[in-house]
Amino acid sequence: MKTVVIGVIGADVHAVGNKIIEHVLTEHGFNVVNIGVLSNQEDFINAAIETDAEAILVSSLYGHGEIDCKYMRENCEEAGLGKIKLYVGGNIVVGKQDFKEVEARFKKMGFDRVYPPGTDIEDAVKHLREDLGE
Amino acid sequence: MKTVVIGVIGADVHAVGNKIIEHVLTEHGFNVVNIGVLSNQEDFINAAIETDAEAILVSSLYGHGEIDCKYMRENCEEAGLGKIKLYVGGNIVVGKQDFKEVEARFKKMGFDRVYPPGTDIEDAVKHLREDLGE
Amino acid sequence: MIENKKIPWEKFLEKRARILTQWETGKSPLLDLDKAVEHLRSVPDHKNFAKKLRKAKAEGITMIQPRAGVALIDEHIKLMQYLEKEGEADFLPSTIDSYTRQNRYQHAQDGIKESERVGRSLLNGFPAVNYGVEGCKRVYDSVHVPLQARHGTPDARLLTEIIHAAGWTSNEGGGISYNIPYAKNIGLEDTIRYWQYCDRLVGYYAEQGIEINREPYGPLTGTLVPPSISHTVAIIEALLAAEQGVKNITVGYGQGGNIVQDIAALQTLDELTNYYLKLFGYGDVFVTTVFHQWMGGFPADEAKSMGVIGLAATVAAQGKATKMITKSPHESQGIPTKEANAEGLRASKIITRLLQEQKFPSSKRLSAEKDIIKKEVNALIYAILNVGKGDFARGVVTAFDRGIIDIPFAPSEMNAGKILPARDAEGCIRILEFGNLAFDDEIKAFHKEKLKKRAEEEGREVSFKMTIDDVYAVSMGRLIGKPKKREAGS
Amino acid sequence: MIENKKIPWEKFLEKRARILTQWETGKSPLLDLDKAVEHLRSVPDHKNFAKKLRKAKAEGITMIQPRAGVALIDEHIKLMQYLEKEGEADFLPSTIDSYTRQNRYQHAQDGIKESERVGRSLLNGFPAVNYGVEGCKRVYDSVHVPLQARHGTPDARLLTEIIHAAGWTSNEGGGISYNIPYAKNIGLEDTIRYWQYCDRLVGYYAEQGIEINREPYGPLTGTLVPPSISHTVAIIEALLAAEQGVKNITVGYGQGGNIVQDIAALQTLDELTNYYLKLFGYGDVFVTTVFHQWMGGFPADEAKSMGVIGLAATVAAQGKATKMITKSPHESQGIPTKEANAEGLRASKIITRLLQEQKFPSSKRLSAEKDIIKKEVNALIYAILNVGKGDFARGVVTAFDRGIIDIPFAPSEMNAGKILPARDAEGCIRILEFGNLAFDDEIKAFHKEKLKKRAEEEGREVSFKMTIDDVYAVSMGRLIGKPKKREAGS
Ligand code: B12
Ligand code: B12
Repeated sequence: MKTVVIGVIGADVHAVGNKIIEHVLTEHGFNVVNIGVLSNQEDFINAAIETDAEAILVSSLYGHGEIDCKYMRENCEEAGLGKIKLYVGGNIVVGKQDFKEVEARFKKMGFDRVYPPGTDIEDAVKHLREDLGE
Repeated sequence: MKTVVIGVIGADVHAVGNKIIEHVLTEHGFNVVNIGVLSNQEDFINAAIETDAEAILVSSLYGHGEIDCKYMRENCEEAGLGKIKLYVGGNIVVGKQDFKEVEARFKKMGFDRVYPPGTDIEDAVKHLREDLGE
Repeated sequence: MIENKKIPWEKFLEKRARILTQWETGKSPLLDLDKAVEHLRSVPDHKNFAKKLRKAKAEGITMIQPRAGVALIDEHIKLMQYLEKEGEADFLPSTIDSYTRQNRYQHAQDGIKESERVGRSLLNGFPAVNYGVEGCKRVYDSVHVPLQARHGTPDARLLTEIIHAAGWTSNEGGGISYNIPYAKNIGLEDTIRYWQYCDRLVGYYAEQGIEINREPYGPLTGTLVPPSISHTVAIIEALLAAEQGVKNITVGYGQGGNIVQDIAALQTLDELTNYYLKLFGYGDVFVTTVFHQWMGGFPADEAKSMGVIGLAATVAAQGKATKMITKSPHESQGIPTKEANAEGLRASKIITRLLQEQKFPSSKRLSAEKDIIKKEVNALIYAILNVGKGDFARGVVTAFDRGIIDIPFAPSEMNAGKILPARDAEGCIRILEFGNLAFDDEIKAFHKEKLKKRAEEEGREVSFKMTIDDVYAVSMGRLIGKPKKREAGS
Repeated sequence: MIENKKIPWEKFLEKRARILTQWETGKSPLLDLDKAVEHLRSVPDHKNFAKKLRKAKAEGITMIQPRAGVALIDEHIKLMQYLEKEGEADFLPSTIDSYTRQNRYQHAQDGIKESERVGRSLLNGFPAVNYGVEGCKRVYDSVHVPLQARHGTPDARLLTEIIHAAGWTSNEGGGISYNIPYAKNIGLEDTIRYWQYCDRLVGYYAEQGIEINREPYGPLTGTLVPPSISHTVAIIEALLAAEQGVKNITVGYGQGGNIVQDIAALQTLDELTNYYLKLFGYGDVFVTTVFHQWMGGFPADEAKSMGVIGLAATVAAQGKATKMITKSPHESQGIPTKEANAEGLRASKIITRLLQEQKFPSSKRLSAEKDIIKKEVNALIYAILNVGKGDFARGVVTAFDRGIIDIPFAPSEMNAGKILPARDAEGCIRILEFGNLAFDDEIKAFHKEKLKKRAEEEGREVSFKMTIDDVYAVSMGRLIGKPKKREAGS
């Protein structure tokens, strides 16, 4: 069973999507470690280390995602999580922006997968299977 | 009392605005000759000649205004109405178009005043006073 | 003299032969009746208007349909496909241009040519007659939902022949509703005859086991029409159609603005039409309703127009209209782009679907509004039957002539044009001047009382000024027109 | 231990001195209470939130207000002016950014700087504390309608001091409603104390003859919250505010989706709040209501979002909400541009104005829905009072702790999180799992019965899956979530 860490980053309290993600990933046979809302990068990284997780799914809904996710890849590497998969989704920037550009910005920051608003979490399941192997 | 001819040109049956225009112009002291809907250029011109009108207010709502108003100025001149004022208003072209362009097209066709959709007819009253003198 | 009597088949065929010569496309071999029947039999259920309406009514869902049509067929097909896909339209129209509506096929032909030349549609609709059965069939083949012709044509006989033979399974119109609001001096007898012909054709197809939908045009002039008046016209056209053998009828109503009155209107429209059809021996006709989003002047602002559309959809869904004709944010400006049209559709769609399990609760207030509509319709129907000496076709001609029934703001000289509507203090459409309208004193007193109350609240007299103010009101963002201070004349 | 008792003035001043040191803008001379009183006295009636609400309620018009706020003050002012002029907003907000909400003023300062650098707002709101009274006053001076701070701040004491001193005459929030949906592990006792402080300040101003409006945040998590639960929170926050001397309170409710339930909710919210305020001795408080347009996940499509907005406005106007918080067509995507925000406003505006003379008729169906809400609220209020041994402040802390009152989908650990809501066959929000919610068996049986009916119609068991499907439903264009066939895990 693959372990993944999920949570909502920064001063963000949007809890609904997070609960749904936990439910769906669990249903799909993942070992889900949910650190909940109002989590910072350290919380994500510590949880991943402790549970030997293979991927971190960061949610950011409230618009500060761009600030909150800064240097997350670097911080993972420093913590020895060199190969961990980093996904981010939700409403990760302020306002309605061209998603192609947003995706490029976050990829440059080291995220492996970047999702637009309202993504069906089933899409991420497919990608997790691809990226982590069955 | 100044006489003006009003009516709705072409195969157009939009009667409501026409009734309102008659009401308002009459209230403002004009002698209104209303030839009603489904009127062609001849009807307008004949009415103007018969009543010695100083202006013709053409309404076109249904979108064929551009076709229906073709050569109207020329036809007036031929009928000896060289100096008559020609106004046109309503929804005079098909679809939502840039009004500046539409106005230019109709002015080129010899209309003195061209009005966009939903014009308050009181505006035309002001212009009539300007153009015809008090 | 006109009669409400099924046209004998031989007589129909005689007329038919002449009608098919009105324009060259009438010569198409596809207009052979057996060929047409064969093609119509091949129409699958999901593309059959009548059948899809039955399904919608059973499920209690309000279906959506736009108005749309352009001059050039390739553009028209793209438009239809766009509205189906991006607009999520449940039904598609093809709105016919105004020259075709006036049987000016040569003008329409010129319009097509001119449109080709300038590269944009100079016609306000699709000239179906000029494109003929072959063209209309191409349109039919290019979409996956039922098609209907929507127009305003007093004499739509050739048009009707063409569209049905092409597989379009619904036709809007009627001898009254496509005359009084759409013509100036065409006789009612004539238009009733023309539409008896159209209905007879549908009746013939019905005899061959092919169900085609017919839709009397409900909103009439779209401007402050009291529900009882449009209901009466709809019911009479339904009766006339049923006599010719039509089995699937959609009666219509244009949004008035007061929600309770609108819901009452939708419910009574269904109830009364069924009642009278049964009463006069047409119990096997299947009735559905169509609600037209606000048919009067729209606000210039697009966002506000979307607001009006949202309000309309909320009312239609709660009133359980089977179908709704949608407007677009461009309404006040001109024929909408396909994008704007699809926006109106999608905004409407989500509302009808969100509300599909909900229904406006019954209440005393609603019952009262339903009762007055029923009383009024009964009075009008009875009066028409009376002057027609038992014949609705004859009756309605006389009734219009004498103003026994009368439609506000109509261009037609066949219409008395004596009545004046105005809103009451809650925004319900009432009547200010009755002309010769066949209402008894009790009904009249009700209207007067309601308008008096409004006038008092506004501190003015009950008068035509109210009507004028009401005509403008919605485009100014209000339902009830408030007194406007106008300077007096020069 | 926490108590529902008016804070003695000296104690308040003591606390105040400390609070004003939390960030440098606390040192502003404009925070001198006499200066603030003087400025607030100069606020004209049309810019006073409380007074404009009184007027709206008297006229029966539903006022509109957007959410909006950006990082940079000049941009924020432009935004406010745009929403007033082009959006026709009756009231203006200033939505506060999330760092300020968490009292992370240094983060907010960084956000301002970074926003200046990149030339676009990187904060999700206006950092009012960082701009201080002087900045907030500039905002106040630049508009012609009343201003309110809207946020989600557990400890908003400094923010509150600043905005009121600047002439903003309303503040949203409350010790429960700005904790449970907005925090993870901040104690309820703490937030209630913080908000008692905010209310006490308003009470002080009231003593000086200055009426300031307070608005408990109604929709909570915005996700399938049964009306009785949000009503109970609103009523308790109203009682707590009244005890501190607040005289003008707007209680809120977030659109649920079933129109009858929503109208019942709006009517009972007004009735019950007034009832309990009077019952507990605060008869002189003026109560108004605010309806929040759909607070759950929006559809991605802009036209559909406009549809949702139109439906919401239709309900609010018929339910005679005094105010409505509007959404925009960008809702599902992100903070709206000013244009999109204004579109939502204008669509809402025309609907509220078209319907201003209309009211949802009373009916048996509506009464039934009102009755169940009242029963439930009474049960909850009584239970809270009971565990609080007569004190609402104490009671509510214990009640949350024990799950006697419980809010679905809340992030806070102070909340039991045991209840699960789901829609019934008509789309009304009911409860599936009650946890420890203080409902008697009769009420529970009612909910179970309703959900059983839906489950039967859908041919499935009553379960959490329904809740999940309902959470998604509106964004997928339906109100009631239909079973989605998901493949089982790998
Ligand atoms: C009501 C209405 C109808 C009614 C008309 C009933 C009747 N017999 O009067 C019905 C339903 C029958 C109808 C039919 C059609 N209509 Co129509 N109709 C409207 C609608 C909704 C309101 C018109 C109205 O009464 N407004 C209220 C009056 C008071 O305002 P008004 O007419 O604009 O006139 C005022 C001003 O414009 C101005 N004005 C007018 N003329 C002039 C002239 C001068 C010189 C001046 C100074 C001012 C001026 O003063 C008037 C008084 O204030 C408009 C859209 C809208 N405006 O919201 C569409 C609209 C005019 N119709 C339209 C169309 C296409 C049709 C149809 C072809 C198709 C259809 N939809 O079925 C048929 C045409 C039939 C025909 N042969 O003419 C289009 C025209 C499109 C375009 N130009 O691009 C419109 C704009 C709708 C749209 N967006 O598609 N329609
Ligand atoms: C409900 C809601 C709230 C509730 C939240 C209650 C709670 N505690 O959970 C309340 C009212 C409290 C709230 C508050 C705020 N909100 Co809010 N909220 C919403 C809303 C309407 C719905 C969110 C939701 O629950 N959706 C349903 C769930 C199931 O979907 P979801 O969250 O999108 O998650 C799904 C997918 O996105 C995806 N997903 C999510 N994360 C990830 C990660 C990965 C890796 C993958 C693959 C997929 C994925 O899967 C999830 C499950 O399907 C959205 C707008 C919208 N979407 O319509 C705004 C929205 C998210 N909020 C917004 C804002 C600004 C705020 C506030 C700052 C201001 C305010 N409006 O008061 C505060 C912020 C408070 C804070 N500090 O966080 C903005 C964010 C703006 C931006 N990014 O530009 C939005 C977009 C609204 C808007 N257009 O302005 N909000």
